[in-house]
Amino acid sequence: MQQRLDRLLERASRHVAQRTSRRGFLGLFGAALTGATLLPLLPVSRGGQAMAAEPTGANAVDDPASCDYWKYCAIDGFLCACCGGTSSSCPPGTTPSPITWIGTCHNPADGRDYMVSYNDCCGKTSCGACSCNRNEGEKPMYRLSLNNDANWCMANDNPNYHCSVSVLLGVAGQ
Amino acid sequence: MQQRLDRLLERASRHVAQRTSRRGFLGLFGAALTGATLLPLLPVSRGGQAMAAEPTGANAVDDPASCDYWKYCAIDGFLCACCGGTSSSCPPGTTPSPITWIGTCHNPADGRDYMVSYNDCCGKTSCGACSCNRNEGEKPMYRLSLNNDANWCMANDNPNYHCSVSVLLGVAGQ
Amino acid sequence: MRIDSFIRLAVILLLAPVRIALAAPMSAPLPPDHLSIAQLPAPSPHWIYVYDEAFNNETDSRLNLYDGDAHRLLGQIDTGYYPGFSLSPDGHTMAVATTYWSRGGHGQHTDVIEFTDTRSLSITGEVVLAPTRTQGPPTFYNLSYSKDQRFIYSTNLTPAASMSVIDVAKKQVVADFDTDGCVQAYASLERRVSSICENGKLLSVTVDDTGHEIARDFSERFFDVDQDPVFIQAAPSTNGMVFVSFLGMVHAVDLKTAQPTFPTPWSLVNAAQRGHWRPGGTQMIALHKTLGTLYVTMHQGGEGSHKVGGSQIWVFDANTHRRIARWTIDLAKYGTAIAVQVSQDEKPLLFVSTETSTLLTLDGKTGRLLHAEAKMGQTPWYLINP
Amino acid sequence: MRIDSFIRLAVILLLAPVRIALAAPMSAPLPPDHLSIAQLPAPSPHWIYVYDEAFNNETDSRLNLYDGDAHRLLGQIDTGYYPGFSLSPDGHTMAVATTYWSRGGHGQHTDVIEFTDTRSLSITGEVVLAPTRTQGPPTFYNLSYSKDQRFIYSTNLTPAASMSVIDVAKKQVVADFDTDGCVQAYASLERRVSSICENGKLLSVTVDDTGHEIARDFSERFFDVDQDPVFIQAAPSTNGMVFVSFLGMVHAVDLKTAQPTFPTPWSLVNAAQRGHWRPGGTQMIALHKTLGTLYVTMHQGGEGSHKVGGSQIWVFDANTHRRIARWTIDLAKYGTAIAVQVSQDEKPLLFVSTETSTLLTLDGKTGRLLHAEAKMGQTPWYLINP
Repeated sequence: MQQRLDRLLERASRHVAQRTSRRGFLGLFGAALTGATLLPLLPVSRGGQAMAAEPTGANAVDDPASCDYWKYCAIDGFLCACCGGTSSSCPPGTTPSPITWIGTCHNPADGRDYMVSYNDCCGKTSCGACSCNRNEGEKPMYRLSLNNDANWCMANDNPNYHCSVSVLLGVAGQ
Repeated sequence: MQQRLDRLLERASRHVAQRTSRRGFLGLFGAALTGATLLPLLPVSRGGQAMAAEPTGANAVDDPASCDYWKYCAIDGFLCACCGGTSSSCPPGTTPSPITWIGTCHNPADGRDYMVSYNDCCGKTSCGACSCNRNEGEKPMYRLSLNNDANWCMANDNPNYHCSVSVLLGVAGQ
Repeated sequence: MRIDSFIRLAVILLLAPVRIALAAPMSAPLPPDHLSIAQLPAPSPHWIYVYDEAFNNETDSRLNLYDGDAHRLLGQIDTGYYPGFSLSPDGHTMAVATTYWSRGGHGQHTDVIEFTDTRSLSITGEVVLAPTRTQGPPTFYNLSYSKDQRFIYSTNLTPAASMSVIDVAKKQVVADFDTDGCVQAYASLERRVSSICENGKLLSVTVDDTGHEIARDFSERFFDVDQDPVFIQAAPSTNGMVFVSFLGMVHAVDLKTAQPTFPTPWSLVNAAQRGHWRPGGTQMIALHKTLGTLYVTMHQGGEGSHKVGGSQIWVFDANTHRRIARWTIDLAKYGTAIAVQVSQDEKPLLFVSTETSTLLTLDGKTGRLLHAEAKMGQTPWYLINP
Repeated sequence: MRIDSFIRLAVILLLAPVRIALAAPMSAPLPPDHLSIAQLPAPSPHWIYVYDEAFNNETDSRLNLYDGDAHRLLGQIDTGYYPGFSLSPDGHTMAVATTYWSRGGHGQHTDVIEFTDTRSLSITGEVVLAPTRTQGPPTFYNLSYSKDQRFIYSTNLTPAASMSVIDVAKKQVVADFDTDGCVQAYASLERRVSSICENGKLLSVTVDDTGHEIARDFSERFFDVDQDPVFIQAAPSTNGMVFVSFLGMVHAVDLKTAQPTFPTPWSLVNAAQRGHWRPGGTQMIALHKTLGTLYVTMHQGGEGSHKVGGSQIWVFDANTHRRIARWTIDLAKYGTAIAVQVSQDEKPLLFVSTETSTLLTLDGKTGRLLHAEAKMGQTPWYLINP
């Protein structure tokens, strides 16, 4: 299965690379750069939102089953951590999307900003648990790689959306 | 369309008549007799339920968009009167079921008991409005003609359940 | 049965003297009901299609047709999974582009446009598409009839963006063209369709009698994607479209001209409000085309809050750019306003759907709340005029 | 980026001294995550399948697999429309009989049994049925594996009642037989299946190695359909099944004998309670087979209230017929108890789903509330042990 995932991700990256120049689609790595250009706006607003979120639970920012979890700053959908998966694994019987949207989230534990890939998990109908919609740095669908409204299961064999995971890619801007 | 309905009802009645003796399925007219044997139990319990229902609205018993409407004493599902139909008509674009379950309801306005046929309206997904479950005289699925759990769209070209109507057949026991 | 009737009568006499007094025991029995299928009444501008994404059961989305005067549902169009929708210019057909599976939510999937007669709510036909249809947020521009009603432009996203052209009479796909990463389908003139691009421009493609591309042009850049992007949820205007940005700038687009032109943008907010009061939700603006009244769902929030629904509806004269009114949503009762639409007649109704799945009907001129309809599905994210 | 980092650090230092004190700014960055697919942990008797009818979106029903110890969802099996379900005797396969359409909820419909591997929650195969499958209330007996796991009995209702026999290895329908109007499929012995009839009897049919009927017999009449019918939602016991009636009589059925036999019925209620306290809901009884503990959702109500959920759970020793306990449901918090199931281990958990879609986990011996899981779908009407 892991082999298959790797192949899917590789295929997706190649696909993105082929098309980036022509139609301006910013994929996995293109989005990292785009995210970087947004950083000047982020510290103040992010700080404001983090404080607003605190009343919902002191440890919510560290709880993958909470919408306030720090890695979820641009997620939109059902949290796979509430659906039989974890913050970065899909529930049994579902398949991760090879294409993703990207966020840049601040980790309060080490003070760093991280690039996060939000993959959808696909192949079963809506999980329905832990609906979560956060939109830090999220953009409308014409900037697709930063958009969380599109069904990112669109390129899967089965494009049925089940839930979403957050996958840490690395420190932003490095 | 009316011709088609008549044909469907006729076909269903014949179908029932053919099978009644063998497998004990009590259809449209069989159920009328069965309902009659239940009457001795009904006045007290029905009176009790009517009084319990009164707080929900003085005119609810006369309002086809209310679950307390007198004709709905054995209905189970979404009220078509809330879905674009009326108490006895299906919403646009749906098709009534030719087979039904039967109830016997007391009309407080004239003091009479009436036989009521509950038809499902079929062909679109769940209406979702005015969910209503009343079970006066309702029986488990082995007494099918008095059962409101079965999908009565089962014999339609499209067995997708949308909502339910109540159709007055006549005074009970006559 | 006779004895039984006596017992029942006795019980009624003993327990329920009021009921028996109201009743007419010797009256004729009620006649049998006649089982039938309801017909839609004559169309009214005060009808509204409420799109319910049914987010917890997303394969079962639907359009609920609701009568804003009678305050009742008129019927339902099943719309499958992540649909696009477009109403034919003559108003008689609702085209729904959607995805179905051979086994509910698994097995083989098929993308298809289904045509529903808006006078009977029955499906009259379909066109099967390549399985590349855009599955995005609900807007009225994932799919679009050409203005002459001859074609339908159907957007694709794989994630490459393209458009398929469907011949309405032939009920078949007749052409496809790439859209250079631009999304949505805003129809104008007879045979032109525009899309919105990552570079802040519109791409406009014109097709010929066979549906094939004969011209394409990029407009000037009319907004800044990085600093203040516009929502794709635009409102149609007399001359084209109106977009609003995350920070509350109004970008009108004139599509009656040979190339799209852009009147000077104006702001919904003053300097003090900018960045603090923002439009937000799933359908944040509605425009009354002839009266020129613009309604916007507004909330207080910062960066990243652009999907938060409105605590207020701000009302503007789109011609003078002046704010006419601010109407407050009862948040405790209904939650925030996520979608807004206005009827296009002279006595407009403003429809507002909320995060608690309530559909509010307001007087479009005074803001008076006329009706609150609870339980309009799970997630009523978009509102469409009939 | 450097300048930017300094600004951010400054903001953090100024505004959030607590956060920076907790942080280790010179620590190594977090490593990248590894995207994967979760595996199910080792099976536990404390798992439970929660059937969600999704009544407002009935084409999208599902089984949610829930861990009663960890208090979390483990995964989901999509079950389509009005499904039947049966777990293979070895526990490795959940068979789901359901209906799908070529176009969501319209177009051609197909009845099918799908097989899901309970260790991976992936579908491993299917058998297409005639489009006559029972679409009734959710019970564990619309579909039933034969005890030797060679066949599946699949009930039909058109409204004529019959049964289809599916060869599990061949994955095909091998036989059909009429059931004389009797419904449900209670498997017993190696190859016998019983149904419950309008005359108050059981019809038992035995099939041969090819799945064809070789014998049928009606039992004696064991309940009175007119005066006090039994619910079809029965609980499996060591020797057969336990049924409960509308008025609270317990009818055990011994299916280990050559013909079904019926121990003397006993009552859940005393004379004063009879007719006033009743079982009710969508799954009103659960039985711990080895401990012999019977749990019943009970409410106060009259004729016609048999689908009202329980305000209390009554607990009985099914061997001595004595009531052991009454546990009250917090109606203000959870609403009535509509379905109940008990794990079959020595430290049983009692699962209770409520009309507000909450799944309660109780200690099966003491009734102590261990956990309340809100939002278990729309309409969690039935609970199945793994």
